[in-house]
Amino acid sequence: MNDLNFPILSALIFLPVAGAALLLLISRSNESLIKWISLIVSTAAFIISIPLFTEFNKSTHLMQFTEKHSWIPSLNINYSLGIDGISILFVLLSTLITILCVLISWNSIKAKVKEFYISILIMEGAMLGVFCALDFMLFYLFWEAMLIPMYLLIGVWGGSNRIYAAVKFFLYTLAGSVLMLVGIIVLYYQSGRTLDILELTAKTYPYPLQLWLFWAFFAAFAVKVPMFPLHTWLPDAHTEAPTAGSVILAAVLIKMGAYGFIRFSLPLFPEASRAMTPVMLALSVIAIIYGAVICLAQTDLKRLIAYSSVSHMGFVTLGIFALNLQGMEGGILQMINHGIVTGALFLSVGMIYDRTHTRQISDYGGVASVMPVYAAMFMVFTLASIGLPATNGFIGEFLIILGGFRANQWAGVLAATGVIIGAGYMLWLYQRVFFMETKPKVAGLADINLREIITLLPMIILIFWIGVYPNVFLGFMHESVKHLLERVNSGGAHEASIAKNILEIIK
Amino acid sequence: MVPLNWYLILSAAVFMIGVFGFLTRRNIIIIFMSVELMLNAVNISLVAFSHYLQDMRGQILVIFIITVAAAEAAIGFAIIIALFRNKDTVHVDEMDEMKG
Amino acid sequence: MPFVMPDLGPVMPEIVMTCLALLILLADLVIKRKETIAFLSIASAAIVTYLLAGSAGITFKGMFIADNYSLFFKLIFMLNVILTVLISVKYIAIEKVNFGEYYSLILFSTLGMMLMASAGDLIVLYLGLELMALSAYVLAGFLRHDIKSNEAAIKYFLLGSFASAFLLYGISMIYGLTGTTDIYKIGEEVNRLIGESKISTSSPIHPFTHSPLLLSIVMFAAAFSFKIAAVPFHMWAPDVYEGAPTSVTAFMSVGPKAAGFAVLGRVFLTAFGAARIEWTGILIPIAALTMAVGNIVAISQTNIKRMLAYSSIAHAGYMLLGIIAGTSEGMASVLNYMLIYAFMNIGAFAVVIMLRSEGFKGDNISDYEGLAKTHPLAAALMLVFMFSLTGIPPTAGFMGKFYLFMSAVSAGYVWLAVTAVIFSAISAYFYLRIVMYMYMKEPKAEVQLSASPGIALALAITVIAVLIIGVLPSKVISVARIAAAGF
Amino acid sequence: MNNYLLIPFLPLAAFLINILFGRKYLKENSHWVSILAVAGSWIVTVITLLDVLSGKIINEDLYSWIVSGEFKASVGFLIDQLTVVMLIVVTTCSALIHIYSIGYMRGDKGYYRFFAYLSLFTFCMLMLVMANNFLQLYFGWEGVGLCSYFLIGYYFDKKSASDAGKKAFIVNRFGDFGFGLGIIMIFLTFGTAYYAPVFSQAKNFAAQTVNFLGYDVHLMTLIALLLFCGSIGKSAQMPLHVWLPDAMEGPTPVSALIHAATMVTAGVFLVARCSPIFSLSETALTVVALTGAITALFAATIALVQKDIKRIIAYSTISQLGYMFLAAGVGAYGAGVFHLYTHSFFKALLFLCAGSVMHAMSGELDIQKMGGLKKYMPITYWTMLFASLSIAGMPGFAGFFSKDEILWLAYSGQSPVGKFVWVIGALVAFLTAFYSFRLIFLTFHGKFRGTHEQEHHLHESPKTMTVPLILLCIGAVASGWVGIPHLLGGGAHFMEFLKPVLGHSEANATHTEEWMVMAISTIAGFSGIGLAALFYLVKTDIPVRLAQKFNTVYKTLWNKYYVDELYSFIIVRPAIWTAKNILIGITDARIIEAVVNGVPKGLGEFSRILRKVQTGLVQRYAAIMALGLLIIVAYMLWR
Repeated sequence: MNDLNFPILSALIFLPVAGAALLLLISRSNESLIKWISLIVSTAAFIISIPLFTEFNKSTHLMQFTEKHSWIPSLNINYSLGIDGISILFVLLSTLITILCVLISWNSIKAKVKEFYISILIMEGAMLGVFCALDFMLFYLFWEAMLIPMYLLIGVWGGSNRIYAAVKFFLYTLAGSVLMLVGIIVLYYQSGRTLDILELTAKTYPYPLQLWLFWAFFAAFAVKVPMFPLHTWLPDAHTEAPTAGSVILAAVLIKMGAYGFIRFSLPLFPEASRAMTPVMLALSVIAIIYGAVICLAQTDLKRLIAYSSVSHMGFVTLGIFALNLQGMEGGILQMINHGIVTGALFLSVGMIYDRTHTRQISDYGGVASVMPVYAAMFMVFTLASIGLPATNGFIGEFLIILGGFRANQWAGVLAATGVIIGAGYMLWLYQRVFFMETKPKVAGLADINLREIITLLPMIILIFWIGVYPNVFLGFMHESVKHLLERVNSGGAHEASIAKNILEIIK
Repeated sequence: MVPLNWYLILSAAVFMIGVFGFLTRRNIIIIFMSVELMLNAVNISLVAFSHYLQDMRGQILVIFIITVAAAEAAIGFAIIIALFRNKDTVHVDEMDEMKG
Repeated sequence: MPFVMPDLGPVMPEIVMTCLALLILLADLVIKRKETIAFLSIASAAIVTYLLAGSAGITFKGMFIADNYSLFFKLIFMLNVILTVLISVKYIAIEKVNFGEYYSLILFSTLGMMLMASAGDLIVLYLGLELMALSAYVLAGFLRHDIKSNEAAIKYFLLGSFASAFLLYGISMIYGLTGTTDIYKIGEEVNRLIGESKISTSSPIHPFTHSPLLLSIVMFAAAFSFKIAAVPFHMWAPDVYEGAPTSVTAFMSVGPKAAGFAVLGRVFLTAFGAARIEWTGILIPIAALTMAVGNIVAISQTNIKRMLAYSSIAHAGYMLLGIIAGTSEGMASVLNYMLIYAFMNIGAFAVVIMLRSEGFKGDNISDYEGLAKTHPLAAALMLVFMFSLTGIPPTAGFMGKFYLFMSAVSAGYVWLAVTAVIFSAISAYFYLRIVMYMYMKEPKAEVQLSASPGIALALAITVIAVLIIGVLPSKVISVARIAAAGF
Repeated sequence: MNNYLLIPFLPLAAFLINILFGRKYLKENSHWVSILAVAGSWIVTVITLLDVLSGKIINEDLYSWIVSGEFKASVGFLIDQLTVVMLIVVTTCSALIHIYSIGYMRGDKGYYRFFAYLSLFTFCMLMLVMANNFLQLYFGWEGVGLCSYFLIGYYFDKKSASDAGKKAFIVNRFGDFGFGLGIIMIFLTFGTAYYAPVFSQAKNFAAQTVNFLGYDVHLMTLIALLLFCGSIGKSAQMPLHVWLPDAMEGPTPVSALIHAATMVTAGVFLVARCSPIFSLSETALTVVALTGAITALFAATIALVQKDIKRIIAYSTISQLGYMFLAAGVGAYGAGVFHLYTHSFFKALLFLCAGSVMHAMSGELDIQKMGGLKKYMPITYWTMLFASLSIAGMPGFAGFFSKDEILWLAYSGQSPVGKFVWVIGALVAFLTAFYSFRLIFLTFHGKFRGTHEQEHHLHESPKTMTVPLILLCIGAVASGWVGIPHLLGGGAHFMEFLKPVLGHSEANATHTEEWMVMAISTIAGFSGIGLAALFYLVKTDIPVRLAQKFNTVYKTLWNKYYVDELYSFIIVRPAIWTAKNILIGITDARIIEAVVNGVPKGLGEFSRILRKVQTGLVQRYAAIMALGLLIIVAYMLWR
């Protein structure tokens, strides 16, 4: 079903890749042309993605804007794209974030400019591919392909400890994903040689197999999220990456893990998911509290935000594995929220880092006196991060806690404590950076310029838009989430219910 | 008639002597001779099989083996000479330029 | 018995190859420009490739089989020749061994490989193998004045002969057991022998009643493992790869390995097809060990040729998965991977060769520091090859591995596939280190690249192939499936 | 046209205009925007009051806010008697304090920011009181908390101010934690978060128990107590009262508006609003009553010895809030709201007077350095005196009626702890009178104890400040007259007005007793004032001697019972310690990272060991090959 008569998703995925190819041909000395092309390409991709938002049919759970072409016919692997209410928001988020990443890097990336923008654009293509793919092979292709540009982004343009962080990021995530690869292959044979996600998710698999595969997929997704014991790559990667890298990581990349749980783990292995819910809830709650408490002792700005991501993503996985409507919708919305808010926080930190070249919180103080506009914007992000009502963070966290509480009271209650600690570390951070006496390193800094304001403005608009009128966004997901939950909560019992119906008819 | 097994045992024994020689001698030329010994052990068994099976293939193979062994010797000595020119030794245990 | 002229059609490429190789040897006496010789050898390969197309058939009473399977391998060999010659032209000049024999030796070695791929009889197999090996020994020691090259040649030579002796011992055993050297007839015999003694197909045969068969299987496994550099018969590979001229290393890392897999597939799946349970019992531990040793030891290497040697050992381990699967699907995945491996590995060696310039060895990993700054294009190419060797999409290496693991899983070897993916994740550690040196470190010394049109062409071919197969593998996979359809 | 929408959205518009254009364009004129907006709100409020008086109750949704499955929350408005009382309090105080701020804040570099925040606060507070569902209530609740955070930390370059703001927010979060769970429990119980269905159905669940975290608890008690957690935080009751005294770091108009008149009373409003739920749980009511009573006493005792003028008033606020909860806890919601209403006037007035004093004293806060200010600032003196008389419960003043109502209903009501809290209430009335007049006497009477320079500067505040003082003073004196009890010949109109929402608590005692209760509280007030006069006007050495004699008591009171220190010791420091030493130091670094870094490290180490096998010796290689072969053969033979 594609009402647009135009392969919009393919265009979306390959436009940035084509842009990257175009950049290859441009002389590396012509930096401003490279930047402008990247900006134009990323903006064009965003514009192309707007019809998705406007033309999307909210009344169905079916995949929309689908495209299907034979890819590897001998293995029955297809080039198949489509989005539903779960993925559409991520597509839009990715296209938006990329523009901001191009903008934020305008002056701060000085070396290997060409390679940088090529990496960013390829990254965008791969991210969009992950969210649009309807064939497991295609999904995996994009999923892994993302590692290359990200590895380079961290390792080439990152901070002082960048190499360690880059290698750690790469190996951690690769080690997780390769197990999923075997899982995918096993699934391929179990399902009678297909990798079409829709077909795969319509079949039932024996429970022991579900369990094995659940954990194989867990390895890939949990590392990406990252869930509790697998989170240690994240602080290093986020901290060392250049601003654009941190933003992409925080805003989109780590969402893919949670997206994977929703798109694959739950519908493919409904029984295993249900059985593993206690474990997943426990890990989520640990992540929430653990990440939040650890933030209290951070001395590095980016590291603190990175650990806060662990906590916030704990909310997301909690919502997902609450396995009820509020939790799931809250989880999905919170992924978007976290993308916006943490992305914005990293963007903001990048802006001040460009001025002071320090990430140590103790070097800051009194920034609000010298940079009032910046301080105000950062305050909005801080508030969204701690989930103040009327910001997007509240909607997500409230629905998640509601859903989590329904699923398991302890999970809901403990998760709610994360909100308290969250306010603690974020406000403390804000105080140390923006309030109190102006520190020498900060004195005389220029307030953010128009380019930077434009970079942050979309985030502020989104924060309040989602916060005040979230139904626009929640509306996208109702049908898809409902359908998914039917699958998860009835999976396995499905045959039984059919048999029961037949019996009733006979009677 | 000598039973087949005797040939085979002889063949195996000669082969093992060849292997043992290969593993223990220092001089490359002697090591190479050990290889020849191993090849000849195979030849013995091939000829024995050929005779036992009343089939020509075994003997054909033996001829080929002998031929190839000759070629191998030519190339082997060429390499040994090249090495000797550079290193002034034919002792195999002195060749550990590359390891690890 | 009247002499019947055998059908020479199927064997025509090999005959032409022989003639051309000899011709080039002669031409070397009159032509002084070695580039011309190089061009001639590429032309020969092209001619042979052209002839390959119409050469299907079985001749010499089944001793020579030109089927799709051998055809696929021969295409890999031709590709190997062309790419090797392209990257050699400037390199052997720099190494001051610019002799015409170099090219004819490559062609002779390739001829041996072709014979191996087409061998329908163990005698042909042995002859092909020796022809390939003897030429390769010489090539490995081609840098006559370089002690490392001498050492490489002597090690390769001694261990190669040692392994050949085992092969021969195995041949003699199976000959004695079955009374034939024809691979397909051996297969029938073995099937009959095992069928007589076996209750069910899945239970292993009794070891003592079939000791000659088992012994020959073991011997074959050892000899072929030597050729493909599988643990524990891999010990020669690192030293020889390091010592041999880099172009020859590139050649050896693909050609003999491919030929080894060609005969391994043919012999094990045909001749010992009935004894699958027996030889999988040998090959599974070998495969696991090969992946382990190759990937783990590669981590601590400082010489890039040596690292690539261990990497090539590891790749042999992955490819064994396809053989172990024992299905035509498995064979197809091996063929597919072999082709992909040829592209990515020679591509990597092409970059390595470029770093070798007058008075600069350029084979230490630390020489790659900051390459992205001084030579961004070369670094980018190396990046593609490294990611492909790691198996990261969208490069061909990923598709190859994916297909391999798929075949292993389909044959039920899930745990082997899991082992393989874990080791392939570990392999990222050392491949990425090259990328890291190139992109994330500052250049220490000015590195001169010795680029030439030949290398440029070779790199273009390999990188395009790696990327195209990475994105659109469909064609290659279906061709590989056709080639492996006989198993 | 829904006029009432203007009430909250005018201040919101003012906020947006000020925050966007204030810094560059409006600057010193920022107050006009805010004042016009709040004045507009006040006018609409008065119109709405008339509507409500004529019986028109509004309850409608503006739009649906969050919809997820069966969960639905809207932005919607409920305007009934309770709301309108709160509206009057909020808009009136807000308007007067806005005007006062023109003079008080003049010349401050963040002038626009201050008014922007005040407007935002007014908006949030109005959204809070006008909500028709719990989620919007929560929105307003958090919103006012945020504004409180902004305004407490208004002088953000001062560490103490930013500390105080942060503390206020975080301590409130602890309360909101319970409040949020309460809302979730309400939704899970009733399937909706709207007031109307929840309150009408609450009775159906009166006897239900529910499993909460493994314990079977009475459902209504659980919900009521969870909601009350929020009240405790917002209204600074024990044990979450610690933020309010520190909140005095904010500018004084803020203390008056947020931390006296409006925001802190939101907790009382919540309990009153949820009275249908609270009434179903005797346990919850008892907890509310005791919390209120204990807090009232506790804060009053601390206020006895403090020296900081604003802190004394802050503790007095906590104490008075305790009074309101005491009232709610004995079921006298109406009395509680009545006290809320009168308190907002006299307490705002007290703060504004304190601000006026500080203005004159160039920011001095220590009442021991004041004295004799009466002659310099007569308006401030007289208004503050009236406010103090009101808070001390002197007959005729507003405070008298509301306080008396509370004590009477506590004494006569059904509550099992009624008599007990009545005794405390009476005691607190005495203490209140004492510390209020201690403040008056030390500040305005006697000789000036400050520096010479300060004395030179002493002056009465400008008109923009004194006019609101006078207006508030009228409220402080007369606002109680709408609720004169029947006993004194009044009509108790206030309680009658709120009856439809809050119900009515029956007094089951005689008129004699009512007279007696009234007499006792009046006597308590008088004696408090008398004692203060004795201590601080006549025999000024007594307080010092007492402090020396009961040093421990004095120290404990002076240090506010060491609650701050206790929290720092049991919550803040352990959390940071755990983060540093256990989470970062052990779990992350020694366990997870040890594995993560250990695996590659181990592999590298293993790699170096394995390399040694590759000796470079051909015969070793051959031996390994042969050995491998042997092992394979052995394996084949004996597998």
